[in-house]
Formats: sequence, structure tokens, C-alpha cells
Amino acid sequence: MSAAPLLEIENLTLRFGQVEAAAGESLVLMPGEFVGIIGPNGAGKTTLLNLITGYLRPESGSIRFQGRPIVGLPPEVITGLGIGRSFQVPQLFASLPVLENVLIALATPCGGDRDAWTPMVTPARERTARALLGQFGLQEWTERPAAELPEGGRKLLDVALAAALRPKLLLLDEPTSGVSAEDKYPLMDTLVAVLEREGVTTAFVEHDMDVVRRYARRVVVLSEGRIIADGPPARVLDDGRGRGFLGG
Amino acid sequence: MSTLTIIGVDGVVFAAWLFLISVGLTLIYGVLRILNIAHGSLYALGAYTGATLLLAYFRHDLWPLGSLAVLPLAALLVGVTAGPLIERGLLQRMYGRDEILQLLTTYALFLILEDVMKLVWGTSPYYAYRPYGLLGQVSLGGVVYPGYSFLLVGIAALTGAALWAFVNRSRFGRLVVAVIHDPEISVAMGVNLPRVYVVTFSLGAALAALGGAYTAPMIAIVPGIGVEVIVVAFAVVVVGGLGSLEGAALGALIVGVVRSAAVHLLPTLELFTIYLVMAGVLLLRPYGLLAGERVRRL
Amino acid sequence: MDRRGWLVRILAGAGAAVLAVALAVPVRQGVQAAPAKPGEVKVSFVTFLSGPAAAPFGVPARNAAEVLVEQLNAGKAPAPYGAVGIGGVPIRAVYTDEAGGADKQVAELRRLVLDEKVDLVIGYISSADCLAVAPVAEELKALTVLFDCGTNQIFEDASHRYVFRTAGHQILDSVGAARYVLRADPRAATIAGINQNYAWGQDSWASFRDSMRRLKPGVRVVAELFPKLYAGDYSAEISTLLAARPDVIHSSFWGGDLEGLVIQGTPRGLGKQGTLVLTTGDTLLPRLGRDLPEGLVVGARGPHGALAPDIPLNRWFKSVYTDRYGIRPVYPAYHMAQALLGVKAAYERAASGGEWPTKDQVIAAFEHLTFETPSGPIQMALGNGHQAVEPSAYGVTGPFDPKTRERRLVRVVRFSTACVNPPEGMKSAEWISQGFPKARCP
Amino acid sequence: MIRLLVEGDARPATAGWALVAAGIGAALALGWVLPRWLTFVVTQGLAKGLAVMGVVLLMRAGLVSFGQGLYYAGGAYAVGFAARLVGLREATGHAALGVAAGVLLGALVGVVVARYRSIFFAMLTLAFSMVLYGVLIKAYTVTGGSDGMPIPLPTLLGLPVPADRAGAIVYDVTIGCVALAVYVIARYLASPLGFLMRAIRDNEVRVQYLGGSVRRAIYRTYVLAAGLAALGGVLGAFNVGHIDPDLAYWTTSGEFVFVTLIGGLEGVGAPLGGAVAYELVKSYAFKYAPYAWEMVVGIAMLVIIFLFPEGVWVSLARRRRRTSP
Repeated sequence: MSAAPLLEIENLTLRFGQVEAAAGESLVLMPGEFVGIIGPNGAGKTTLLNLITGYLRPESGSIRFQGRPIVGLPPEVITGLGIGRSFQVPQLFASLPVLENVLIALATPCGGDRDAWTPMVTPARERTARALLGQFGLQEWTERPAAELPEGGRKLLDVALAAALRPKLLLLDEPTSGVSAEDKYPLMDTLVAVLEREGVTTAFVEHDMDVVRRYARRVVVLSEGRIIADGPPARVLDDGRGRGFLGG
Repeated sequence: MSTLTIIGVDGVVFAAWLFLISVGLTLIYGVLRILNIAHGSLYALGAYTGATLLLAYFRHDLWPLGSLAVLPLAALLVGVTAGPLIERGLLQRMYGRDEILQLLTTYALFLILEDVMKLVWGTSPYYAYRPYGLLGQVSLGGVVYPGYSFLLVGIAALTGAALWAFVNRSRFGRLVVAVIHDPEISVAMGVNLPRVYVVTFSLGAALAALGGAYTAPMIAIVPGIGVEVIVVAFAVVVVGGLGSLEGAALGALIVGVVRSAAVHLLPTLELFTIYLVMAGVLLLRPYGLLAGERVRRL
Repeated sequence: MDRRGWLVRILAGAGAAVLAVALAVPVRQGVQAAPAKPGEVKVSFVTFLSGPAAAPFGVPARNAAEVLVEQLNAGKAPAPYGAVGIGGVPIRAVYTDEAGGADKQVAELRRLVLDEKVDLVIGYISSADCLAVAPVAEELKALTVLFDCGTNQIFEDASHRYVFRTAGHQILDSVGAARYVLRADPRAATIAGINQNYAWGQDSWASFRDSMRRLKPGVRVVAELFPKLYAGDYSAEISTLLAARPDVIHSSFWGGDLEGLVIQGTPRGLGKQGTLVLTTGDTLLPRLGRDLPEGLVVGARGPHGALAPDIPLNRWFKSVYTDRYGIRPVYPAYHMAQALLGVKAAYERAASGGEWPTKDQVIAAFEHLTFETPSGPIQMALGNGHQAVEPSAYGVTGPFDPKTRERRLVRVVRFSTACVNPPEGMKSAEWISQGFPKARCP
Repeated sequence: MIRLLVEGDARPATAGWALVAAGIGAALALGWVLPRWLTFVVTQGLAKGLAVMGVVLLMRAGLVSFGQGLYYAGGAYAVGFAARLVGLREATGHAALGVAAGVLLGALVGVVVARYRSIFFAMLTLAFSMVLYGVLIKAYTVTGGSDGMPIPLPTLLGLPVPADRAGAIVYDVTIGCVALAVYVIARYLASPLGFLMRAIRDNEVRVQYLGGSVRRAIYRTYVLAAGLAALGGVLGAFNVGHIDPDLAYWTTSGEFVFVTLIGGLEGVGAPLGGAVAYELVKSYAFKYAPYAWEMVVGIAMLVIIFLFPEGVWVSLARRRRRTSP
């Protein structure tokens, strides 16, 4: 594994009025890591993802991806550099069939916003899309509009769309929220299996401590826009500070 | 110096008229989130109703100044008839549907109302200019202005103040604000949403009609007078910020003064002023001067 | 379904409507040969029936057509138009709306001529429509009489065989206005214009301004305002005019705009400090009655309305029109009468041999024709006999006449056709800029 | 239609091309059979249909352009200027110039409007077309003002067009241009950009997070739509033989938007069929209800909105599919 960090965050700050959403966060992600980000509501977890992906712009601080500063770039450019992302509320093309969702995800990074001439649907691309849906266990739903998927399926498709980009870094925002208790582990098993096979560096925001304990290799704890703990799950989660902030 | 005075007076008089014709549009958009293309038709409806009432009034040889009080009656009439009819009959079926379809619905309404007015009032012009000369003349900067122009300014100011008080001080106004903020939560809190919608739309319609009614004594009322008004009102409201009362006032003032300056100093540009102001403002502030950008939470 | 499926659908989409229409259309009939006397003459009248030009122009013109067709078909018109309909054949009128733009009117003309098979078309108030329709009428070889539009381009920039215009173009209004103003006030030194921002307003102002400069060198323009058509509110423009204090203010406003200008300007003294010239002001007289101020210079785009001569044909026209519609005819109605009576005169002259005339015979008879109208005799003098010349007349609003319920026009001056129209073969702009060569004025 | 593409075979069968050729041939032949006034109406419908197609392409991303008249007029006036000022008579040159003018205008205006959505997009496009309208009226020494200007009969590939055959020839040229435009649009709809516009309508955020620039996608489509409208304007100018500023007035653009209601958003041919049908209906509404034709159009709109929200064409096609075994 290479020693160069994939993502370096330094002294990130951002305020929403009186609330400090980021109060000088610094964080380094190495290639191949699988990191869980936890913290109470309003700790700035989603804000951190929004800052990295360019949806929000920090007031100060720097973000480097593979050594390149990315603050100020629009989301589509940052995505193009190799950072994929899923959302708390899945961001899908709800009225389009599931297969088309993935086909668009495959075609868009290859100049989909400028190519008005070559057909989007090629046999090769369609095979890739079906294979990806197979990996995520969505092969039964290919022809149905994404809006008809159950919540777990929507979450999976949301990640599948991000994964279709073959990102170097994948940021998942609460992949198991809104999913029933008995579906959580199968969903995470599916996700982790795919992502590990592809060797994608992953950071995921999560509320369920059991999920974090079971899947994360490293845990970062956020509170009021600060990183208050960072380390292996066993140490961080059993540490009193982490526990206290998570409300038990 | 005197040219500046004239520009200022003309600008304010024109701004008063602009405010009257556009404030209803912004109110309706703010609450119902529907851009009412038929707004100009409601203005025309107000002008026709106002003229009809004025003609009836003068037929009875009553106190001439009383005619000025007949005009709000016309607005009220349009508000309580056309307002609920359009909102209940048509628009309520469109809530929550595609914005494009909402826009097209009001466009269809505009086409229908134009011909309905022709069927009701015919194609011959209506004149009701008697009130225009009733208030005497005022000389400002060497130029004579009719008192009526200042009545218009007064009515616009009064309307604006009354609306502001209504929205910010009355109980119903607070309900309206709640609905603007979040229709779903306000329903959960027991707000009668259909009632808020029908009252707001009728009020907006009445305001359009008020603008029309007070314009009636200045012009010959003929089919088609509403068409231009739509575009002008849109521009004013977009400059100020869609859905903002203060924005409508500010937009009207800016457009009014810029246009009046153009008429006096650069008549060739007069035609474009309204669009230039609109394009310029939107380039700098994409959602108008007094409207915040709504950021979507992820 | 495969890709073929959607290609077929594209075709279906593009072609289905075309095919459906094609099947529904009956096979075309052959071109008519030597004409026998027909059962009727089918005339299409195209005027504005909707939009802002309907009330001031379109409807009065349509009404004039309607009442005249009734009268002519009943044989009740006075000499020389006593024959039933046209040459004994009743007229059948088809009324069409001029609204919808020039492309719409071109489509309508094709439909009227090719599908509805009208014998001739009388119409068009808008100059844009006249300019668009004229070449199509030539292509269709359809006899078309333009009755009201004012542009001078039609016969000055092209020559036509099937197109006639029985009204004078806007030059005579502007030249007449300039001559009248300088007669009434030879000391006038500053002029201003408020005209609608479209071809009619722009052309009218340009030819008035140039005529003034030509007739009285040194005349200064102090304001040129072009508010947009149907603007409604003219407060700022009126302020500008009042502040500029010109000796003469020219306006070719018409319809609602004209009335708005007068209503808004009167209480502010517009027309008191200088002369206000309204070239289409005749329409105001019956509308505003006593409320129209005194001292306005008013024209009627020729000797029409209140400026029409007191002759039997005019008295008859005024009375049948007023009886039917409760208001006296204004100049668009007179223009319509000119067109219909001109057509009748041309047909009857062509048919004087006893046989029903061919289209070519009607055209030959129409060219250079002089015929009687309620406005006096009209001569097809310009454009190789296809364009009428009219005299011009202006007057000043005077005391209110309770009998007609209008203000009387005083100090009326009539300018003969040779005084206010360019000679044959000369363009209007050149005629004015060269100082009105060959003009003969009283 | 898009769904069919996903499963479809990438290359059309030769039988398909034969059908296309036969269809175009049949359409061309119709021009010499139909009565002249009807050829005119159909040509006019097809010319406007091209502008309507542009509106449809944008509407697929949820954007209503109330200003396509800007490009329709732009194309038409490019022909007018070329004929009047430069003396260019060749129709193919006119067409190329008109489309270039439209694309150029679209490329400039698009920089501004591609930032806006919903009502702001609608109003800004409207404002730009009204500015052109104002310029056309104001600059009357060049444009002829509100009177417009005549379009002389052009030559076609160097050959003069005889006046009595002009209608049929313009119709055939229109069919040819429309066939070409349909091909381009079909490629566009099947392309990543075409799909992306539907995706933008559903979810702009996701498009961004797939690395797609929403603004660029809208911009490119806007320019394409401008080119289509300009081509329509060129053909309309040939057909009518006269142009005036009303082509840029917002009610012209409103008509284009109205026709999309008839055609719906999914077809390629439907906007064309819709435009032709609309021209015919307008023709007859004029004839039978000269005082109330706007009302007829308005009521028709409401009926369509309430009964066929996806457009008459698409809704009927769907109903047929559902009822067929």
C-alpha cells in the first residue's frame, strides 16, 4: 500500500450563524481505509462530507485530494477527480428505471454532459450495468422506476450509482438509516463485500454503533465541528469520551 | 435641477402604478407558489368593472368625488367573484403538480379570460375619465401634474402599508406566513390550508383589479389592455424578489425611476429599460433583490 | 421492439397528420374558364375583429362593409350605385379576423382564395399584413383590395397587377398636417412628436418632421418620443412634452392610445401652450363629445368623418350607418366604403358590354379609375393606377354642437390631391426631401 | 421510446432504412398532391414544429423556455438581412446562415440563462426575446420595423425557384430539413446528454455527484434548441415570404409551449404532428369562431392538462398499448 495520503483535511472552519459546523477539523485518510464517522446530531458529520465534495465551501482551511487542493471546485469536478458519495436521503432518478439510473451513472463521467451524438446504451455498458446491479442484489428491479424500490433498495442503488464511477474515495452518509433492523446487516455485508473487492477507500457516517463496531476499521468521532477522537473502533468506542457524546 | 425633479415625480407616480399592478402577483406566488399569467386579465377585469360602476355612478348625478370610492368596490367585486371561482374551480386541482403545468394552466386561463371579457363588454372602448380631472392640478418644477397622480401614489402607499400590517400583524397574516414557510407543518398545526389559499388568491385578484380600477379613468378600456401588464408586472416582481411584498415596492420604485429617467434623457432606450433592469438585477442577484436563495439540505 | 420500431414511429409522428389531412381533402377542381354570370360575388372582408385595433378600426370597417352589402344587395344605394349588388349579382360577405400576425394572414389568404374560393378580398389595416399579403396575392392571382393600411412602401417599392389600394398612404396625412400647422401659425419654430413605436408612428413622424423642415427651414425638434404600442400610461411622456414647451406637438396615435393621451394630457394643459396635431383625431369627436378640449388640430386620414364633404352619397352613408349602429362612421368605415364602392364601380364598368367580366377586364377597368365615394371622388392615380390618391383636410376643434353631440370643427382647410401626394413615379421620401416638386396647393 | 432503446439492437435493420426512405419519399410526393393552401399550412406547422422540438428538449429537464421566438425570429431575420443587405439568394446559404445565427445567439444568451431554473428560466428567456422584439422594432431603418421585410424567392442549389411551384418546393425543402433535424434529435435523445436531461429533471444533485455539469448539459441543449428554432424560422420565412417582429413576441413563444402540450415530451414526431395539427385547428378556429378563437385554444389547453397531462399523443399511445393484447 502506498504511503501517500489520499485525502488531507486541515483546519476546516465553517459557521452557520451561531452554530460552528466545522471548527478547525483536520483529518487524513490513507488509501484502502474503511472509516466510520460518528457523533451526535448536529456534530457536523454531513457538513464534513458536504465540505469535502464541494457542496459547501469552508471559510478557511484546506482540503487536498491526492495532493491536489480541491477547495472551491464545484461538486461535479471533485466527483470527476474520483470522490463518490451517497446520501442520507438517497438521491436517485426516481422516475427512471433502475437500469437507466446506473447506465446514466456509467455514461456521465465519460463526457455525458457534452456528448450528444454517440448512443448512451452500448452492449458493453449495459453488461457492466447489469453486473453492477447484480453485485448489489438489485437485478430483480432493473426495469422498475427507482421510485418503486423499498428503502433498503434505494440506499443500495444510491451507493451503486456512486460506485459506478469507480471512485478512489467513497463517502457514504448513513447507509443504514431508514432501513429496518433485520435488513441492516445484509445491506452492509453487500456493500462491504463489493467495496473491498474493488479496493475503494471508504468513509461512512453512521448512527448505529453496532454497525460501526462491526464494519469500521477506524472510527472518527465528531462533536460541535471538532474531531474529539480518532482510532480503532475498539479503543474509541470503549473510551468514555466517545461513549458520552454518543449518548450511550 | 428641474429635470431631476420632473424625473423624480414621474418616476414615483409610475412606480405607484407599477406597485399596484404587481403586488398581487407577488402575494399569490409567495403563498401558492403559482405564477399567475392571468394576472393581467384580472387587472383588465378590474378596469372594466371599475368603468362600468363609474358610468352607473355618474348617470345618477351624485357627488362627483364619491366616484373615487366606487373604484375599490370594483376591486372587491372582482376579488370575491373571480378569485374563488378561479382558485376553487381551477388552481386547487393544480397544487403539487408540475410547475410547467401550473404555468400553462394560468396561460390557458389568460386566453379564456381575454375572450370572456370581449363577450361581456364587447370590443368597443369604455371611457370613465371623469374622475381623472376631479382632483385639480398641481404645478411642480414648472410642469402641471393632475391631482389624480398623487391620489395614485397615496393609494399605492396605503395598499402597501395595509398589506404589510395584514401579513405581519393579523392572525390570518401569521397563518399565511406559516404556510409560506412550510405548508406541511402548518397543516399539521391545524391551519386550514384551502382557506388560506382561496383567501390569498382572492386578495391577489382584488389587488390586480384595484390596479385596473384606478387605471380605468386614465385610459380607454379596450380588449387586450391586460397583455402588456403581465410582462411588466413579472419584471417588477422578479427584480424585487418573487414572493416578497417589500420586493414589489422596491422593484416598482427602481423600474419606475429608471424608466422615467430614460423617457426624459434617453428616449430610445425607454422601451428596453424594464428588461435591462431585470436582466441586470438577475445577473447580480439571481433570485431578485429581496429574496434569499433556498439551499437544499442534503 | 427494436430500433426499427422507433424509426417507424418518428415517421408516423411526422407523416400521420399530413396523411390524414391529405385523405380528408377533396380533389382539386380545375381552373375556371370563361366566366358565366355567377349567382353571387363572394367577397372576403379581412379586418381586426379581436385585439386592440378591433374597436377603433376593425369593427367600424366591418360594420361599414356589413351595412353597405345589405344596402347594395337590396338595391337601395343612391346613384351611381343603384344596381343590385355588383352589376346585378348579390354580394356574399365572408368576415375574417386580421389578428394573429402576418404569417397567419398569409395562410388565411391562401385558404380564402384556394379553399373558400372567394372572388376577391378586401381588407388589411396593419401595414405589416398588407406588405406580407401583397406578393402572395400576386402569386395566387387573387384580386385583393387593400382598404386602410398606411405604408407607402407597397406601390413605391414594387409593382402589382392584382393588388389595389383605394385609400391614400400616410404621406398625405403628414404633409397635410405640416401645411396646415404652418398656415395656422407661421411663426412655429419648435416641434415635438409623440408617436407609437412601430412603423406607422415612425414613418408618420419622419415625414411630418421632414415636411416641416422643408416648408420652414430652421424648425427645431425639441423632443421625439416613441412610447410602445398600447402602453396606456403616458404621464412621463406628457411631462417631457410640457417641459420642452414646443410650438407644435405632432401625434399619429390612434385608438385607445390616442384617447389615453388626450385624457391624460388635457387636465395638464397639453395642447394649450402649443398646437397639438392629431392626424387620426376624427375618431375622438364622437367618443369624447363635450369632454374633448377646444383648440386641437384634428385630421381624419383624408376627407372623412367630420371632414367629409356634405354630398348626397355621404349623407346617405352616414344615415344608414348611424341607424344601424347608433354611432356615426369614423374614417376606417369611410375607407371601407371607398374599397367596396371602388370594386363595384370597376366591375360595373368592365361589365358595361353586358357580359360578366373576366378578372383581367376588372383589373383593366379598375386601373386609373375615378369613382364616387362618400368622401368625394377618388382617383386611382399612382402605382400604375393601383394606388388611390386622396385629398387631405384638417380642422380645429371648436364649440360643442348639441345636435351632433360633437365639437364642431372650425377653420377647416382642404388640400387637393396634388398638394399632398407625390406625383406618379416618385417616391414619397424623395418628394419631400426635394421640396415637393410639382405640388399644386390652393 | 427511450425504454425501447435500452433493450434494443444498436443497429437499425436495412428494412428500417427502407421504410424511412419510403416515408420521406411519400412525404415529399405529398407536396405536389396537396392543395396549395394546405401545403402552406403543413409547411408552417413543420417549421414551427422544429422550434417546438427545441422547447421539448429543454422541457425534458423541467425547463420551460418562453422565449424560443428569439431564435425563430433570429433565423428568419438572418435570411432577411442576407437577402436584403448582402443580396444572397441561395436557399442553402440562407439555411446555413440562419442556423449559425441561431446557434451563435443561443451560445451567448445560454451563458446567462443556463444558470436559472423554473420560473426564472421561463421569465429570463421571455425577457431576452422581448429585447430582440424591441430591437427589431426600434432599428426600423435596417429591419423595416413592425412592417417587417419581404423575403424574395430564393434559388435552390443555384436554380431559380418558379413562383407557381414555390409552395411545393419550400414544402419539400422543409421535409428534407425536418428529416435531418429528426435524425439529429434522435441521436441526441439516445445519447448520454439526452438521457442526462431527464436525469436533471429528476435530480440535479445526483447529476452533479456523478461528475456531470448540469449547467453545461443545459447550455448545450439550449444551443441545440436555438439552432432548431432558427432552422424553423428560416423555413417559415421562405414559406410566408415576409417576416416581422411578431416572430419574437412572447405570444409566439407561448404557442410553441402550447404545442408541447399536444405532443408531450417523449416523442420525436409528436411535436411535429402537434404543430401541424395546431396550425390546422387555428385555421379553422379562425374561420368558425373569429371572435373567440383564443378561448377555444385556452379551453383545449385546459382539457389537455386535465385529461392528458403527458400530452395527447403520448397518452393515446399509452392507452392503445394498454388495451392491445
